[in-house]
Amino acid sequence: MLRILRDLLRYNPEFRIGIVLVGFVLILSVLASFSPYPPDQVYVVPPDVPPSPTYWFGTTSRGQDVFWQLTFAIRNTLLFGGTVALISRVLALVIGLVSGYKGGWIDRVLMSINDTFIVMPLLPILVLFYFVMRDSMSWLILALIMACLGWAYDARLIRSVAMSLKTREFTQSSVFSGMSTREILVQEHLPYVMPIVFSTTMNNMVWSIGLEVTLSVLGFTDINTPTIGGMIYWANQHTAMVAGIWWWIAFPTAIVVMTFIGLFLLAVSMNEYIDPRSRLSRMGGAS
Amino acid sequence: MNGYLIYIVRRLGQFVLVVFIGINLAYVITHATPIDPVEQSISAATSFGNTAPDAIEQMRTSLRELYGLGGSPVEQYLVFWRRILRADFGPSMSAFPTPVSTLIGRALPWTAGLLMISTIITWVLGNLLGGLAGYYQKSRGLKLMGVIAMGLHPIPYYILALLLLIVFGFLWPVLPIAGGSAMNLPQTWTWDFISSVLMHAILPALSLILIGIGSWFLGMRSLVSNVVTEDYVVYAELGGVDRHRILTSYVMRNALVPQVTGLAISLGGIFNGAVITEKVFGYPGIGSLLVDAVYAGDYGLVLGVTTISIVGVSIGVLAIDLLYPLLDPRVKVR
Amino acid sequence: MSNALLEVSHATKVFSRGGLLSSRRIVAVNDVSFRIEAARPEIFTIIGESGSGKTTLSRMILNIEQPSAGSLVLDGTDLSTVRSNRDRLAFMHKVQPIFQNPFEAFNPLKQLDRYLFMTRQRFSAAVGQAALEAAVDEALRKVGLSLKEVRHRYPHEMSGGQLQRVAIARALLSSPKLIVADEPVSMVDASLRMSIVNLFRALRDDLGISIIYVTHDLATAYYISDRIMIMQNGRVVESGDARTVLNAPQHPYSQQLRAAVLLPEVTGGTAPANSPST
Amino acid sequence: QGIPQNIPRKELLILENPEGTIKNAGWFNIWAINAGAQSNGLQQAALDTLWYIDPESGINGVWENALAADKPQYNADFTEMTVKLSKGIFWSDGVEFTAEDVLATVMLQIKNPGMRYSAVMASNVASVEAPDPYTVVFKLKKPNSRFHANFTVRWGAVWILPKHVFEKVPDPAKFDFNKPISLGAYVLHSFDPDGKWYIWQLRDDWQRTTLGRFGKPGPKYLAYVDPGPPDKRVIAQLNHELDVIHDIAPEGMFALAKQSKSTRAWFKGFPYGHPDPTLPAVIFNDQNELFKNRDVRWALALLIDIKAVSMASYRGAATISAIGVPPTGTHPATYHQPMEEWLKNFEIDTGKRKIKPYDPTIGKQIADMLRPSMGEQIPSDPKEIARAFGMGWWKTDPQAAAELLEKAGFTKRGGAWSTPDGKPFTVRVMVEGDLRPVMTRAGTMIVQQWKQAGIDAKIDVAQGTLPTRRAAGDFDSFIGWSVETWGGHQDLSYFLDSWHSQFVAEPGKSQPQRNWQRWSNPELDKIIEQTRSVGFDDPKSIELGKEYVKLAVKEMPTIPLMAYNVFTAMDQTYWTGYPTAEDPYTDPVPNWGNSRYMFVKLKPAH
Amino acid sequence: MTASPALPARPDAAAPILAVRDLKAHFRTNHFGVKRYVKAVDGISFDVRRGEIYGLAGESSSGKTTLIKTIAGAIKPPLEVVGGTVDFAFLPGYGGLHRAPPAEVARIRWRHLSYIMQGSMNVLNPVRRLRATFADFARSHIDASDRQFEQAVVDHLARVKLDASVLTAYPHELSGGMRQRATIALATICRPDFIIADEPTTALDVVVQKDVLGMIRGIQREIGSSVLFVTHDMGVHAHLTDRLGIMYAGRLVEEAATAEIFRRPLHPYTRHLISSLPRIGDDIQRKGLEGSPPSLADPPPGCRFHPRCPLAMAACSERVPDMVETEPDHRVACFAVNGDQAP
Ligand SMILES: Nc1ncnc2c1ncn2[C@@H]1O[C@H](COP(=O)(O)OP(=O)(O)OP(=O)(O)O)[C@@H](O)[C@H]1O
Ligand SMILES: Nc1ncnc2c1ncn2[C@@H]1O[C@H](COP(=O)(O)OP(=O)(O)OP(=O)(O)O)[C@@H](O)[C@H]1O
Ligand SMILES: [Mg+2]
Ligand SMILES: [Mg+2]
Repeated sequence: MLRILRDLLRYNPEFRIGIVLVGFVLILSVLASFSPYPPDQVYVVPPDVPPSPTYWFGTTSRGQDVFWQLTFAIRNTLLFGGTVALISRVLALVIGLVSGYKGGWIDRVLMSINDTFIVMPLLPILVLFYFVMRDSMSWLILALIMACLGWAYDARLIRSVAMSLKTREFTQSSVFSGMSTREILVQEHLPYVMPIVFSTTMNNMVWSIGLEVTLSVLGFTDINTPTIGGMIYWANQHTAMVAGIWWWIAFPTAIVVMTFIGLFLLAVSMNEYIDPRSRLSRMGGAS
Repeated sequence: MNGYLIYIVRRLGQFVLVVFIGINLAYVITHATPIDPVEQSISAATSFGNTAPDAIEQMRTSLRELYGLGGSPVEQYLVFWRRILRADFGPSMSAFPTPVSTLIGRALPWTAGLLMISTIITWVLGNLLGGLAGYYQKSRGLKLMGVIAMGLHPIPYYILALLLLIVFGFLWPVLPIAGGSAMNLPQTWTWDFISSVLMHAILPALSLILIGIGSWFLGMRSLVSNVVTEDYVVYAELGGVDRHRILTSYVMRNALVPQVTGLAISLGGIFNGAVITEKVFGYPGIGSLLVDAVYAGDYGLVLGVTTISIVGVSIGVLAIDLLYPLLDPRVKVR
Repeated sequence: MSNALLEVSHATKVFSRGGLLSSRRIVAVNDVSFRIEAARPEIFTIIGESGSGKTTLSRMILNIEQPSAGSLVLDGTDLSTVRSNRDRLAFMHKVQPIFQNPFEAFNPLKQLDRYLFMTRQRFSAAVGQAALEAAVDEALRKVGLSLKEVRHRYPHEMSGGQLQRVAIARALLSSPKLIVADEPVSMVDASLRMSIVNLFRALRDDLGISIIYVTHDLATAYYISDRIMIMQNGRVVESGDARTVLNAPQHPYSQQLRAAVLLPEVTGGTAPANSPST
Repeated sequence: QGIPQNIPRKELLILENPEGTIKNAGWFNIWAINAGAQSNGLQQAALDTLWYIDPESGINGVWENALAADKPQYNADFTEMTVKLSKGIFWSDGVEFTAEDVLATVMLQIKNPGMRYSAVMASNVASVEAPDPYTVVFKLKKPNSRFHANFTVRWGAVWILPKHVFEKVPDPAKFDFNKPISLGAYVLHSFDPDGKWYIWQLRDDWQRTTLGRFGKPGPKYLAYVDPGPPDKRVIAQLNHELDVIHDIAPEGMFALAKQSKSTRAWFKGFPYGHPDPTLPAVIFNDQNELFKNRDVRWALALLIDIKAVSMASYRGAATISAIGVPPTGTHPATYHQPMEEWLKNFEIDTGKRKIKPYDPTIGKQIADMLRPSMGEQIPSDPKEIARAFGMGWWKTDPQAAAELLEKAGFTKRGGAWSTPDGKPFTVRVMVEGDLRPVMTRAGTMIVQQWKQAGIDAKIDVAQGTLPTRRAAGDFDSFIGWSVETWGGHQDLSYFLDSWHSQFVAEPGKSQPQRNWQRWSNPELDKIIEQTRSVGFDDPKSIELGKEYVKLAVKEMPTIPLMAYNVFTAMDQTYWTGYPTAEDPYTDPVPNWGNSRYMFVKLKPAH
Repeated sequence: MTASPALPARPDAAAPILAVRDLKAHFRTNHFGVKRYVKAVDGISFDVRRGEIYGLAGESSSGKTTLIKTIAGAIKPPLEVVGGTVDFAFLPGYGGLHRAPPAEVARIRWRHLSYIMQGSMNVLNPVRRLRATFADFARSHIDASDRQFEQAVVDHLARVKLDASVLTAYPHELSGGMRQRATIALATICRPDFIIADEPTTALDVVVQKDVLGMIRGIQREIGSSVLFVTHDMGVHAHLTDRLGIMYAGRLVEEAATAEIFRRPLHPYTRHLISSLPRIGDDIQRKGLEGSPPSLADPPPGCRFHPRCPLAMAACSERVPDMVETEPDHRVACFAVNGDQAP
């Protein structure tokens, strides 16, 4: 394991940059625990101060320190996006692989369920959920709902790959090696869909975080919990963009962008690692 | 009977089932809204002037009747289906007595036009870039493109849209920043109108494209990275087949199959509209109609929009399933 | 009447090929019947034109493909009734395949040895890592490989012959009653080919394993088979005792086949012009 | 959309339509309920009714006889109202306006239940007659001294419809009235079928409208547009594509003030915004067990630091009010100033001691607090400070608040309050979210202050559900208003009448408008009943109003916070003569019916 | 004649069309915890003359495919050319496709040099009908109208006994043998100067195989192409190839005219190979080689065959025998045959 990590670090510049970016964001989110200010209190520092040695990322028009606010926000947002992605990935993988591999009526039933989820329009549902749940609509519940609504498309994608994997002869070899369906799906087909899982995971996170921001911009947000969307919501409420408080928006955006560029680079290098054909070839010209 | 015909029939059955369940779910969900359309209307009407409290009680009763909220839930449900089957969504409550279909009919062309074009451009560009990046994995330029696409991808849409707006509408004001066409220009098929519509669509479309490319890019890149190691690609390379050909007909063509599914679903999804785009750019469309309807508790309108979108997406999914054997000849229809 | 290990009766497989709506029917296997007795293990060779349905037939025997008509019964169980996981496992305990195309037979993302270990674990009461490794190594040695060479290797790191041999070793590991070998030695040199063919014979004689041997190599077929079946266009054109059939083929196609065999010797008549500079 | 094609910019005034995009754009029948828009210029440019009362000092005094030639004449017991109509007023299609139109307006509403004013008319009017073309006599079902208010524009009113159009319409509820026949000075020129803009054109015969008597309106064209989110409104005005912004966030206003030389707001400097005669407050659900006790309400009030609330909500640009009357229009002179002494001496009993909670210097404190950063803009004249920032408010007094809570049986354990029955003292503060950003900001600040005092306060963003929940009493407390006044007139019955306990709904049932706090009080009922029997302009109504104020201070059924300041930003690049604090001839806020008086005062800039 | 790395390429007609000199191609992997070094081709020299079919046979995994890939320029990491040169007459001066500029390589592909990969039934694009595949590979090299081109393809397919209808089929709809024939047709349609074929007929029945071989021979005769042909089927070699090279464990051990090899195999491995061939009607028991094939990761020192060689001598395990031309056109690398030429 360590060797693999070492080799990845040594031979894979993408991995290096990715680790640095993601590491930075993670450290930032860990820092939240050391914040000198409680995240939901306003007017704890002078408002509208541009980035300075005292306030690295400046302060908001609500008298909050952008840096510390951001530590909470990125932590919550990543947690949120991660939860959505994780749950919906599991659903998408299980349903996609099983449906594609098993075929027949299982496929039809699963795909009917799947299609039902695909066709349901998201925004009104989320908004209505919000209305019904009211202030008990925490980020976790929102994450669960989004996870339930966010797996279907990817399940279809995975199914389509699984369907063609099923026709590959090695699947038969595995069957005749006595592997159970679960083992075939997990050990034989999963690695094949892994790159897709990586990319859909990221897409899913971007999607869920984007939707969280969208809901925030529309005003459907738990304004007590700082998230990236929440920060943008408040910045928006204070017309930060035209009021010239750019740091209120620029830093959260930059951090989100950093996170995803980092994740992207990690995924690229991981894909290479998963496929031995490309993995083992890395060294060829290099040494 | 021909196997494919059996398949089509089965698939159509599934389509009908999904649409039926979907619309029912939408019905249940929209009726679960705690917003009372009558209360909403009263609040809107009375905020414009002073209305005596006793009069308001009267207003409540007559509105309830007017909006067809009388009758048992079962009756209401049956009325709903009877209407749907006649493709009639009834009157909107927040714009009573205008029919829901009129409201949707106004908004839909804008939405469809903008989203269809931008979705397709996004898809093409995203897949092209993703395909190139997956095929020429070592190319620095493409890596950079990838990072850019990925960097744009997670930018909160609202921020990007606003940024574009400030840049092209204020700092360097070359593009219109609001509306679907120039003010006071009759909506007729004149060149003036069409060019104005195009000009107005540039920024909204650009924002959608910039944000959207990343997702297709990412998907395509990973799909392609699976395909490039296949023997037929290696062989085509050794066979001196035109690089361009290899990229398109060998690599992309094989990787594209799942992406086409995605495109179909996205195209079906355009009936959902793009609320934030519509809000930021003041672009007419179905997204704001929908959100406003939700606010107003106008379930007639919400259901109208959702039904159309459910049918739209279902058709997208159906089409893709029926065409699948064409896209991937290996897949047998069962 | 004795028990049949495999009873194929009137097996037929129809494919449709072509466009979406207009499709052409292809009868890949047409009314094929034969049986292999349980009491008398044998090497049953299927030879035939390329595209004559040999692979399709093997796939039906392996229950990967369902027949469009006819039935296949293995050891008393109709294959169409094998559904539950337990049935399938029991079925695979009896029948093992060696696939035609070694490059496709293993997951390119996975190390080869896991198929071997897996097969052994699943189909025999495996006791301990050491015994497991010994068994795998033994099977590999039978086909001229060793665990050392195969361990932690990926399919793309192996030559075609090596892969074919790994596939054979894998099939051996489960000690089945029937091996369906679809051109198992097409990519192996003559010397090794003999070793493997001899191995088949040993399996038959010592372990009582029957082998359905699909091949184009008439010489090895002659060398080891008990019975032979010649297919053309999905139909059986001739079948019977291998030596009889091959020595004196009756059907025109069989005769054609027999005549087309290239002898591994340079005879005067067919000797190529040996002077390149002319 | 930019600026309209083919219309000279110099002749055009572009205003924000605060209703945004009108989904049912081609609907102009305002008498049908909610089918179309009204702030799209319809009620400012094309509609008219009998009277106007200005929220500020008025173009020609507060009271304006529009279609009526005179003030309403009531009989002694207020069961009959006679109206004399102006002569020489014409509809835009050349038909003369007469009493028949007023009759038609009333009768059509009564006949068609479900139309916007049908309930009001039906419940009040026994019959209506026109003895001659310029006289209308209303016979009322019961005495009502304020019946004319229905035909008096504060913001909107019962607008008069053209009889000659509507009499031909089979079902007036389904008639879109497109294109509208106008009674105002403008006619519809064109509009966007997608509801983004409306353009109105000055009538050639503008003299034959009620606006005619003030001279020719400046702008030949009016465009009411949907300018999009606040940031975009700012950009649009900086680009001189939006002359009047209805409202933006305070920060947007500051940005405009800083970046645009030509932008003008109500106040020349801080706090810029126009205080609407509405009074945002913390509105308790007084039927809720927890808030039935006035000591609890007072305790919560004393925990509020209004300076921080003013900062959080308006960045200090708020006009505070300690009493239940908005500090705007003529009200400070009528109520706030005369009552200051009483407030200073007002005492409450905390159970342990008596305190005087009123601090008259808070307005000044806010001004002082802002001066370092805002400098010159902050007035130093006490009068101006009072006008801009308000006068006094309740001193933050956690000690007294704790005593009051203890008096009410609450206990504090480990820094957290619990109710008399031992549960945590939880208060949800409902806000509307981004539909009313400033209220939301105030709410979060108040929650923070209550939390710091050991109360389990939570913000509850209701968004679109607010009207429904407000009506159903489905809240602990919310930030909103149940006090709205004429602004330019002392009469408080505009809101107060509906505070009568006869209208308070059972818990769980829908509450009729206004008395959201569901507060019933016999003393208040007495005041209201007395008000009903005195005339509209009767000075006695001021006395009754003061009684109400005192009662509301003692009982604290809602905690008044401040005026609803609207940051209307006016661009002087093309037009000058907007109403401002120096020349307060009307309310500049463009969705008010009154703002039509602005048109006649506007002059081209060059 | 000993293997000398520096044979000057002579520009006359008798010059070989392909000259391989001391070619060394190794698999080298050291990454992600995997460390591997396989000397799959380890010092091979030979010529292919104009108009000649050169056969390669040898033990499975002796490096034939690797050698062929190196020659055909299909070199991808971890395969690395460690040394030696590959000179085609039509691509002079670079010493191998892997060293030539891409444009040059593109120029010669299919027109001068075509390649049939091992596993040739898998090399067709699964979502492309064969007609399109033919167009992709050959259209640009054949100067004809579309109609003529199509006709040429159909005619050519007929030579491998494929019906014109396969043009409309997708690869998965064809049997392994049909795909293989299609690939062969694909590689030969442009009538290149040099055809490299790696076990192209494994999935063919003997009847078809005979036709296909006839076609290859025919094309080769018609245009004087040269062919490098790998197969394990000695019958094929006997009937098709002019000269034959035998490989064992990464090295060439014997090379001579095919007839000569069959008649008089010199190297012990070759001898064994020839004698182990079964024949129809012949019931003699035959045996495979004793012992296991050498691992190329860790090959035995000296002559790599010595652990299994019946003739092994002391020198065999110490030094590597050179290829020595024992007779004209017959080279062999064996101390037992050539005598120990050690100084
Ligand atoms: N999935 C399929 N769809 C359509 N046709 C098929 C399919 N699989 C096989 N066929 C057809 O069935 C026939 C028999 O094919 P099969 O693979 O069984 O031949 P085979 O005897 O194994 O040939 P070979 O010796 O070349 O491997 C062929 O004509 C082939 O084209
Ligand atoms: N990518 C790789 N990494 C490491 N070793 C490899 C790789 N590819 C092939 N080898 C090894 O190189 C050796 C030669 O393989 P090659 O494919 O050239 O054999 P071959 O002579 O073509 O055999 P066959 O006749 O079985 O096809 C084998 O031992 C094989 O395991
Ligand atoms: Mg086959
Ligand atoms: Mg090989």
